[in-house]
Amino acid sequence: MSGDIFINVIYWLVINNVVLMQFLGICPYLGVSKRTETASGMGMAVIFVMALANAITWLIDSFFLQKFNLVYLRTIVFILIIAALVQFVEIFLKKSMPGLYKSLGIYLPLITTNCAILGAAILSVQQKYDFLTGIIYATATGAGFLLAIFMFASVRERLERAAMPEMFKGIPIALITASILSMAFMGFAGLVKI
Amino acid sequence: MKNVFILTIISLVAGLCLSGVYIGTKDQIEISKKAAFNNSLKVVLPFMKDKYEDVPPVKYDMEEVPIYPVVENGVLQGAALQVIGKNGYAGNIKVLVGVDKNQTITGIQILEHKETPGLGTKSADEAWWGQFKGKSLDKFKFKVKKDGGDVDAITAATITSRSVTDAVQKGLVVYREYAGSFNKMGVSHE
Amino acid sequence: MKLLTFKRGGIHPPEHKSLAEHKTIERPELPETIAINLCQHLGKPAKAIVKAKDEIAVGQLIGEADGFISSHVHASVAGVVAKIEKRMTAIGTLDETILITVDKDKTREQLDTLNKPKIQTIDALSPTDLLGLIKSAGVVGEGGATFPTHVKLSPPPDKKIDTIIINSAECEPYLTADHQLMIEKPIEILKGIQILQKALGVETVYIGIEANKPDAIRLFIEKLQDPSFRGIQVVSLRTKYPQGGEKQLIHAILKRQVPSGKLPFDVGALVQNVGTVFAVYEAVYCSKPLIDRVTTITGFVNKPGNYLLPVGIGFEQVISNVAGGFKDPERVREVINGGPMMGKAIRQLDVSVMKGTSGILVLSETQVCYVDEGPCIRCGRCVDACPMGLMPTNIAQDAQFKSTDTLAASMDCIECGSCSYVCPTHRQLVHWIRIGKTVFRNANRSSK
Amino acid sequence: MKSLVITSSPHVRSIERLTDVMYDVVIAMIPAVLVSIYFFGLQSLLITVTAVVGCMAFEALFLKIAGKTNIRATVLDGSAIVTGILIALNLPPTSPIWMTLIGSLIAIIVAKQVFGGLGYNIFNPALVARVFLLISFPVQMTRWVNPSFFKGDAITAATPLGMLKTDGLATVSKTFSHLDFFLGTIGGSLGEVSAVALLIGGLYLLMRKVISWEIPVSMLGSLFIFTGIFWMLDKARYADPIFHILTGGALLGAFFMATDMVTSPITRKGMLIFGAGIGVLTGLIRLFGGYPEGVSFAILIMNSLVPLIDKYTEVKKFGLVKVKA
Amino acid sequence: MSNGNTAWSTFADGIWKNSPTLTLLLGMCPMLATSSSVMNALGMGMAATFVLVMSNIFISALRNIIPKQMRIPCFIVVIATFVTIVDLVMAAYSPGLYKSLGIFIPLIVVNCIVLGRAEAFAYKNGIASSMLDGVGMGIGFTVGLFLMSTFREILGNGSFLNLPLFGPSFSPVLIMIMPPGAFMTLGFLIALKSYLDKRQKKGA
Repeated sequence: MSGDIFINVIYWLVINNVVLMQFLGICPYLGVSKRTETASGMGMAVIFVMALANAITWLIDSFFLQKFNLVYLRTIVFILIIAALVQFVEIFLKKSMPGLYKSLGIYLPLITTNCAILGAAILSVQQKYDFLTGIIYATATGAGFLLAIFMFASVRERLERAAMPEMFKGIPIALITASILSMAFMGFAGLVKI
Repeated sequence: MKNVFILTIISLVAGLCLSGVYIGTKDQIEISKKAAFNNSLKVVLPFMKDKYEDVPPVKYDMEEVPIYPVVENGVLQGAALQVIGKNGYAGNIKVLVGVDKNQTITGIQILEHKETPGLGTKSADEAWWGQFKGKSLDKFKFKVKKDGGDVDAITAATITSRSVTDAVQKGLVVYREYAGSFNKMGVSHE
Repeated sequence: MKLLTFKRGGIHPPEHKSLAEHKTIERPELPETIAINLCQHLGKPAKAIVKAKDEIAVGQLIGEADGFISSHVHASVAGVVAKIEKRMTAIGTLDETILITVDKDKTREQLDTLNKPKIQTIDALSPTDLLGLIKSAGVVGEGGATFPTHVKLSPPPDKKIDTIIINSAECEPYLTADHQLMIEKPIEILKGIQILQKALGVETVYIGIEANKPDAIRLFIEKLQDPSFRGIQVVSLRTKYPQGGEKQLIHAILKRQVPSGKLPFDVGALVQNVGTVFAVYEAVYCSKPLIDRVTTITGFVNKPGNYLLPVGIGFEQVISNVAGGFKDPERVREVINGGPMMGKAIRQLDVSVMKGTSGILVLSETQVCYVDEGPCIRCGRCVDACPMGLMPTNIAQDAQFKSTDTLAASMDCIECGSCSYVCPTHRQLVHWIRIGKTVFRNANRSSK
Repeated sequence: MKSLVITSSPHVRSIERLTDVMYDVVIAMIPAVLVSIYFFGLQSLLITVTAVVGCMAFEALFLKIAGKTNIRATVLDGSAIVTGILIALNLPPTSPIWMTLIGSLIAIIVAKQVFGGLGYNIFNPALVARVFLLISFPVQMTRWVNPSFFKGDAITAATPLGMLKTDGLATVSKTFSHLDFFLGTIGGSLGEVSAVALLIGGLYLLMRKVISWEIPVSMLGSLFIFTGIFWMLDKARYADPIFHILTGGALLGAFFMATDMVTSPITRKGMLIFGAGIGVLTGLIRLFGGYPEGVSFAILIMNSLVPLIDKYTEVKKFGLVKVKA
Repeated sequence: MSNGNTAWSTFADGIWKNSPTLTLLLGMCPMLATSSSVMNALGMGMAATFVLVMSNIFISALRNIIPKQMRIPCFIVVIATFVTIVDLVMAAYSPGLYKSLGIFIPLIVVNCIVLGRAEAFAYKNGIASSMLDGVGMGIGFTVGLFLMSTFREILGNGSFLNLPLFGPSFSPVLIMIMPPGAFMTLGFLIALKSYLDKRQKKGA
């Protein structure tokens, strides 16, 4: 089983990377990647919220929605949970860790609309992962996000100084870089088979 | 307090609306799901007349193979088997294999896969899997040519071809066993 | 003998020294007028103490040091002050300048007496006396930085100096003035070293000479057989630029690294240029102020060589009358005050020789390669070449994009030019780093 | 006299220029190109010429559209030629012309010019082109022929690594000897077949100081160690480390592509880390991944990490040691 | 604010000038994920347009009831309701499309376009103009998707709306229907848009 977990983690981390292969969380990926510091901050925040959200939505899903045959309310319930959770985390951070809040605070509201969080939560219950696997899945997916955004941010600092044609500056070149990164990550295809 | 109240009201209305839509669409969703599967079944079992027996999966070599036998007047006409091709290029490949009573292949369908688009996915084209039609275990070597068999591999996708070929062969083997036990005991729903 | 050198970076540009090498030091014809800048040194400009129409003698004090880091300026000729005005200097600043109409006969006469030694030994003089003599002679570092020598010789009391290093590396291509001075005046230089030893109370002295001057090395080893020169050793250094950089020289000889942002005396060392040592000798033994210096005039001129030039003589004069003129005026592109690596290109020829003018280099169109800057191709040659262990291309880019947070490193740059020299896309790295220094200083000032 | 020019110091420059560096790389690739012509005939010359001309043409076209002025100088600076030859060396000898041209287009436009041209690209253009083609045209990109020596028909064949992936080690050892890899009498892309030609080129580059030893040594070394460990664990299943170094463009990557200055770290320490990363990733993909060959992917991934490596391997400043009192 | 003229211009602007994905850079996840075939793209575009229009209408209608502090959760509830309706209807009547769009149908909830328009427009404007705005934005989104998917499908699969365009000898550029192709196409499309915008500005 532990071997399976390892293989799955590799799969979620690089082979089926949440950003580069699944296109989840593109907005923060492009928006919060101008500096490595903020990127890693955002990545950490995503891992944290993703794992937490996954745990809570899993519990709600199995002990409430499935029990009362309300699975069709999944989307609406999950998004409300995530929104509330982010609010809660924000308040919590503001009070107990002002330093962290200062660096992550502005990204937390963005996380609500980060489709990777909701996506991971829904996919996790759709794939019928058990509670623990779900959390590992969410953490690995979040780590995949961190990996992608961190690598990308360090490249982007260099791009800021490049003498590229005006029309490619900003988002276009970021997307083209993401494209090449995603090509490179395709080299991992078949590394593990699940 | 009033704010929370409004939110609750809105949520309740939304919930009610949704249950309405859900009840309205529930049956259709089931029908669609069934139809999709039935279409696949029809492709692999051209002789089937809209009816198959609902039987538990067959155990074979540590795995459970779902089987959908077609029985007419107590005689087994053939079956569709849902087999897993191991070691595909990027993971397992779920294949639906149709076998007739002569233990020859009548068709296959790729149900689930993670293969490379445009390459491994060619295994889903009849242009490729057509070569299995009418083949049986005794007259056809279910191995790709590179491994000394009779199967033409998809160009540049040997691994996918191998995996699918293995699955098809497994389907035939499982069917043979099932047919053996069927002839002894008849259709079993247990 | 093992050749010493500094550990990191450095380059080997073509030397081009053969043009002026071993040319005997000549004393040129005196010009009609002379223009002496009042800021010949690092620090505050001297204050003029003469006025127009004043008659002056050779060696007369005409500019008085103003403040602690400043230095006296003396007349290099006899004559009459024509006027005092702001003029462009050879290092590109605009400074008070005293113009003197030269009285050639008088000058010659007075120079002869001035050049004669007045004392035979320095036994009777105390360190304080020596420092006083050096200070009143207006001696400054002749290597190019022109730091007032008496200030350098008075380190803060808590810094103990244990070694003196005489910088005779002359690592700049083309320049041969120090080399020729060593060949012609070895005893005077050694006597000058003795003055430093006594002034600082330091026994150990190393004379660092690059291996491309074997005759100088041999000569000094021979002269050092005399037991009266105690504690002095010759060290031969590998020919590598910038061997003559203070921090590099200290590292090469003493294996001590001057910490970032600190000065040589922080590691107990003091570096003096060999020309300065000669000036110290003249100041003490002849009571002669620093009014002339050996300068190499070389490059695209008809008569390259080493000349003893009076401070204040015009570049135009020097090139056309002393060095035989340009080879082909049409093809001249740059005239440089100093060596090709660290010297300054001058804008016009009517500037005058200063105490720090170690060379006048004329470059033709074939020697100057002036091309547009290309993009950095990240080849890393500048990183390999930097003797200070910096990443020149990064600093330059930070300067270009004004991102001040990483510019602190620029303050360690010694502007030796190694990075720009090796850059295959001809990026003006030193130029950008200089801008970076200014940006950094301004940012620091405004944040304070 | 004309007026004097004022430039910032230093006033003399090394004679070595960008073009010299680039043309040195071109010279170093000549042995590999010649070998490919010898083995695969004029087809490989055609591919090389197409790739080079394609690169230069696309570069000129882009610069023209972007309204740049010094098009001629930029196109002739040698970098497009290097990219072109590298693309060719990475293609199989059966590559159709249109595919070669698409490769040039991707390399020059997508991987180089939109980033601002030479010096600003993050990824090695030739490798972006190769990976793009490999993913897009897997059939054409894996159609190998045996070296024909100008005689007889070219027989379709597999690369040793491809054979290893689909047929296992036993078949490979039956088919090839190490001498085959060394001389290049194997199937493969134009530039990956002959280890000896690549070594000659690589040594030339090292001698001319165009590249430094750090990247090739650390890359090949880590590949050797990585594959060596698995070989020691199971000699029947994993190929020996020498096999891995001699086959599949490991040498081509180590000497010509990983060492591309623009896309590799500046500092020596950084180069060592960069090379080691490539070696390990290559081994990982070759032994366990879906693709038989991993050098291109490994280099691209490490390319993206270069800014990070640079950041954490800044050279130590002179004078940061403690003062000895 | 809500006279017919401006409403009409917001509608027209949404389609091309302020194209949500190409200029405002919103909603890029579905743009990238569902543009590998024209069919998927149109399905996604229509689903998103439906949600946009309906949620705009309802939020505009309820704008006097929804309290300011609680508006975001309310918006989310309204939007999620319509998303779920789309989800259920699609599952029932178009199972093929439903399968290939997968997770991106429920993810319309967090599509920045929908929430953005609710916040920026519908909450402040009347029902009619909000509806027009929703239609404009929805069409703009669909146009962007359509452009991108046309390019990707033709190059990457050699077909348009699943109809093969070329003979069997054509080798499609497979990468175009894979993730790298999505990023690349969108990058060039946005660059092209900004180039055209700039040229228009210069011309005007």
